[in-house]
Order: sequence, then C-alpha cells, then structure tokens
Amino acid sequence: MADLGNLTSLAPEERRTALRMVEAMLFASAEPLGTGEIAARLPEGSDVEALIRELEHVYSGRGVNLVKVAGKYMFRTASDLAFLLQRDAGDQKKLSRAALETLAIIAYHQPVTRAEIEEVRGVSISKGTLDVLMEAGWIKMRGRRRTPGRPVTYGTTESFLAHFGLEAIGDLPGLEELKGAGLLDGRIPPGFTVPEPRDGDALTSDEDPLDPDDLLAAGLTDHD
Amino acid sequence: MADLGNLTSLAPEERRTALRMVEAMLFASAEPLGTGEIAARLPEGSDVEALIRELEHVYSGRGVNLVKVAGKYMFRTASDLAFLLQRDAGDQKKLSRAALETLAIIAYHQPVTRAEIEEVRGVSISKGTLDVLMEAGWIKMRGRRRTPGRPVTYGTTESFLAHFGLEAIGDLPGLEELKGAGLLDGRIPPGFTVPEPRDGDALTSDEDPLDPDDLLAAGLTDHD
Amino acid sequence: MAATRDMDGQSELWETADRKEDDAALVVDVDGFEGPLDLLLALARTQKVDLTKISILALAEQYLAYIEHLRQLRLELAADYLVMAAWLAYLKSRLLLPAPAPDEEPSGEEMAAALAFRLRRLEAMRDAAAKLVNRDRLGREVFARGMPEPVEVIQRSDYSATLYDLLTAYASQRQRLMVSVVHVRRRQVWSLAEAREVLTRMIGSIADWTPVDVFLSPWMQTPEMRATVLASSFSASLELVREGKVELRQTSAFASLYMRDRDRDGTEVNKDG
Repeated sequence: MADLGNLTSLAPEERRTALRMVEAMLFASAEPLGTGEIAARLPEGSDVEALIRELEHVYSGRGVNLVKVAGKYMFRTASDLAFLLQRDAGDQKKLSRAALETLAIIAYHQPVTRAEIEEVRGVSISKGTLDVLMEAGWIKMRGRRRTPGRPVTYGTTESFLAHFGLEAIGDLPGLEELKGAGLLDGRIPPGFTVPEPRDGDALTSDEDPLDPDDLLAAGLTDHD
Repeated sequence: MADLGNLTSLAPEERRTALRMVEAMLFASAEPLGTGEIAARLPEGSDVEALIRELEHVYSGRGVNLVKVAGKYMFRTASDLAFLLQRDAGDQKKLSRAALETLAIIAYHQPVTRAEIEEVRGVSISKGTLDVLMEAGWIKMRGRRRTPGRPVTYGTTESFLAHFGLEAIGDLPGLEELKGAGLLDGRIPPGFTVPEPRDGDALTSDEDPLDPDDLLAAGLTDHD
Repeated sequence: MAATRDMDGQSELWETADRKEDDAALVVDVDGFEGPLDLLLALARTQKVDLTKISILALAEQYLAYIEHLRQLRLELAADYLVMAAWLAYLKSRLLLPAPAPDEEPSGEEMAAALAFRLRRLEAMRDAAAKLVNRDRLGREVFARGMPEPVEVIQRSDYSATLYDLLTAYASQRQRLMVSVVHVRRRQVWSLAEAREVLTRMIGSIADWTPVDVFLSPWMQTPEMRATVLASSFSASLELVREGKVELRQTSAFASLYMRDRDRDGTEVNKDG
C-alpha cells in the first residue's frame, strides 16, 4: 500500500504530465534509458515502472513501439514495418563471415581472449576483425586474464544487445534451442557444450581490470 | 467524389496500417519528411494529408508532437518540456552576435549579397562569419546577382527552417510588421535597395545560377 | 532588447547584447561596437525616443563629441569611425546651413532620413535576430528523435547483421569444430623449419648410422603426411650436412637414407688424426 501510494496519489493531470515527460525523454535520448535515468528527471516519487508500462501499452499496437533492450528502454519502429526503413539500407556494410563468427564467439564465450577465440574458430583471426567489431561498437575490451602474458579479454557492449534486440546476453539461445532451431544438427558428440553467456561488465575472478594504457589504446570503444 | 474515393474506400484496417506506416516513417527520421517522400512508400492512393492530420491530432497533447517545418513534417518534443531536455543540449555551437545578426539579415533580406549584408550592419563581415553559418547548414549560396561583379547571393536552407521551427520563410517572426514599416520593401530613401525575402531556391530575375566553381567552394552547404 | 529569456544561454549567443545606453557606460571601448553604425545606434538609444522621431542632428553632435573625447584620450580609432565622423560633420553642416542650389546632391534632410532608416533597419534586424534566437530551437528547446532509424539519408555506414546471422555463424562454426574434433587433428604440411627443428633435436640422440625414416616414423603415420615429412626433412638434412652438423649415407638408389651425428664422428676422426 505504501509503495503504491506515490502513484495513486498523483492527480490525473500530474500523471499525464509525467507520462508526457517520459515520452519526450525516451524520444529525444540518443541512447536507451534506464528507469533510474528517467526517474532522476521526474518529480520525486513518480512510479517510473508504472509510467513506462502505460507508455508501452499506449504504443503497443502502433507504428513505433517502446521496447526494452539491455534492461533499458527505447522507441523502435514496429518490427512488421521494418521494410519501410530497409529501402535505404543500401549503404550498410555487411559483416564478413570471419567478423560475424568472431562476434558470435565473443558473445557466447565472453570474457574471452583472442587466443581463446582462435581456439574455438580453429583459425587465427586478424587484428582487423576485432577492429571492425570494435568500430561497430559491438565489442569492447573488458579486462586482462590473470594468466601468463595477461591477454586482454573481450566482451559485448550494450549496443550489441540493442542491435540484435536482446534484453540480456543470457537471452542468447543455448544448445538445446540452437538444436531446436535447426542451427545445430543432431550428431552432437558427448561433451560438446555451448556456454551459458554471462552478462554485465563485472570482472570475473580470473580477470584484472584493463591497464590505463589499454583504455587509451581502445579509444572509440570506451564510450559505453 | 472521385478524389475522396481513394481515402474513404480504405477499409478501417488498411487505414490503421497506413497510419502506422506514416507514424513509423516520421518517427524513424530525425529530418523532416515531405508528403511526397511519405506517399512514395504508402500503398497507392493513400491520402497522405489526411493521415498526417490524424497523426497530428493524436499527438497534439503528447510529449512528442508532429509539427510542420520547412513545408515538411517531423516529430519533435513538445516545447513546454524544454526544461526537461535542455541538459541534453551539451555541445551546442555558440553563435557570435555578428553571426546571428548576419543570419537574421540573410533570412529577412534573401537573396542578399555580402555587400548588402555589410550595408545593413554598417560594418564589413569577416569571412568566418558566413563560413560558420554555412557550416551550421543554415545558409547557402543561392546564385549570383546580375550586377557588375556578379556577387554571390545568399539565402537560408531548409535546416534553417527546421532548426527555428518555421514552416516557411513567410513565417519569420515580425516579417509583416517589418514590411509594413517599410524596412524590407521598396519604400526606402534613395541609394538604399533592400530586396524582399523570398522563399525557395528559384532564382530571381536578377540572379544567375552559381558557377560550377562556386558549388565546389560551397562544399558542405550543398547537401540540401 | 528581447534577448533576456535565458540569461545563460543568451549571453553565450549574444556576447554583449546588454550593452547599456548609459553615457557613462560608453566609456572608451569602441572595440565593443560592431562599427560606427552600431555605435550610432547605441547613442541613439540614449535619446530615449522612438527611432522614427530621433533627432539626427543631435545624434550627429553626440557622435562627434564622443569621437572627439576618444581622440583626446589619444585612442587609435578605426578608419571607418573617422569616415563616419567626417560624414556626420558634413551632414550637420548641410542640416544647419541653408540648402545650396538644388542639384543632384541629396539634401541634408534626405541624408538624415537615409541615416535614420539605416538605424531603424539595423535595430529591426537585431530584434529579428533576438526573436529568432528565442524561438523553440531544434536541439535546444525541442528535440528530434534521438536515435533516428535510417530512412532517407544514411550519414555513416553501419554494419548490418541480424541475430539470425549471428546465431547461424556461431552454430555453423561450432559444428565445423565438432567434426574436426572427431578426427585427429593433423598438419597437412611439414615446413622446412619444422623438419630442421626435429632433426636438430634428434642429432644428439643418434649413436650411429640410423635410417632417417625410423626416427621420422612418428610423424609419418598417415600416407598424406609421409610425402611432406620426407620432402621437408630431406631438404633440412641436406642443409645440416652442408653446415657440417650431420652426415648422410645412401647405399643405392631408393635405398634407405642413413644419418649420423657429424660431431660425434668428427671427434673420432680428430682422435685418429
């Protein structure tokens, strides 16, 4: 009761204003917004979750939907209308097969070092491949593995989630789902596993933070 | 009857889809879209104007409004919510007083030559001033005045209208009063000629098209 | 001026918009003025009347007095301020003295009207600029979609890939690897360097003439490898012979190739010699 008090105590006019504010913020923001960021600009005591649910509902059948990606909210063209925007997609670059495979391995196996990626792929990867993925803003350096040579570990970014419409890395399909989707065929040897991808930037127990030099070298990848 | 037939013949479901499509297109774009551009992607015979009017109405009281600028349409945040969003506007270019005055003179007097701008301000303009305005995408070279020396004429761009929220040059604030006071029309003392501001890129009778070299020199201003 | 809506924002945009009409405030800073017309407009405001009713004569006198004041302070003045002063002095004389015989020259009144017009027009343009800048401006007060989805013009090239592409890529490469795990991973080619490395390592353990294929046998378990291992190790062994590290012996064509450590043998030879 105490929790709901704040919301229900809002007069209809105040509630409508708060709704307009959330709508405008999400529309104008250049990146997905979390409830915390939204709440910070709303009158104290606003029930952000409820406002977002209402907005989600308002936009649910529309040409634009309010969607949740990476735990944050953004407006996006309704997926059935994507064809309207595709006409101009001519200038888009396609990812090379090597880049796509590397990206997939990083997504599933993160945090992962370059040597580990090469081990999974069975071939070495060029520096350019990782650069392309960094430039696309989909992967980033996370830390350094606590092993000899202290290799850099890579992981995916929030914009990776946003681009592929995932709410969390854990939403990537597992072994059974990949099999179910026909992506992996039945002859799977015993002991073959697909890792359960982990979310979040928190370093694992065998990772050190990046050195200051790494951050400098990373340059454009450090914006997130 | 024949003209209205197309619209009224749309089944409610088709009409709803068309509305969603217009909404998605306008929402997806950060630039104003013209009715032609919108119509090109709608089913043949859709009444774009009517659909836009309906959308305008739907969004009229919302946090995001559909507005007409530069003769085109775009969604933007409601102006009463400026307080909420202004902190987003971090990296705004600061215009000097000279640049702003020059911009106003170009807007109200276009097509106007550099000498005419200087005549109004009573001071010569530094080269940088026009460059800044061109770089901002607000002014462009239009043509050349058919007078000795064939000076380049300047005018405002579509993004000027979009930035200042104007439907057309005729909506410039105070334009009618200025005309009425004779500050823009021909009723001026001998030796002072001030052309009226004119809309559109069509050259006036005393303007020549730009030479190819001018277009090269203009560079970034020619995108619109 | 109308430019007071947003003090902070305005002062950035308008640098010195709130210059005061106060005589005292006009101290010596001609640099603050955008030319003589701007200075005249500021002086005109001190008359506190509508610009349409302004006394151009009084204004001319004000300007001349001001310039004189600056000259007494021995300040350097830009030429256009002095040109204006000269023109105003001329205008003043035309206004005060009876008009000369009518000719093509504009009368003093016409000149004054022209100046008044220019002042009004400059002020009008200033006000217009203020009104413009106080509009709800895109990117300042009102905002376009922050994350536009490319429709018309694509400013930068984006990489495109769908989740399906990603999953397909992952699954297919894992599948590939699964297959190669079942078979023994093998090298298809033995490089010269590898052969040389293996041979060098072995030299020390060779006691006497040993068929080369005997100690290479661990690397030649499959027929595909046999050729490459033999070819590379043969070349490598020739290299080693040339460098005086091993000796090779073959009894007849296509017979087994024997190898032994040259150093070991060499010491014996030396002893003998």
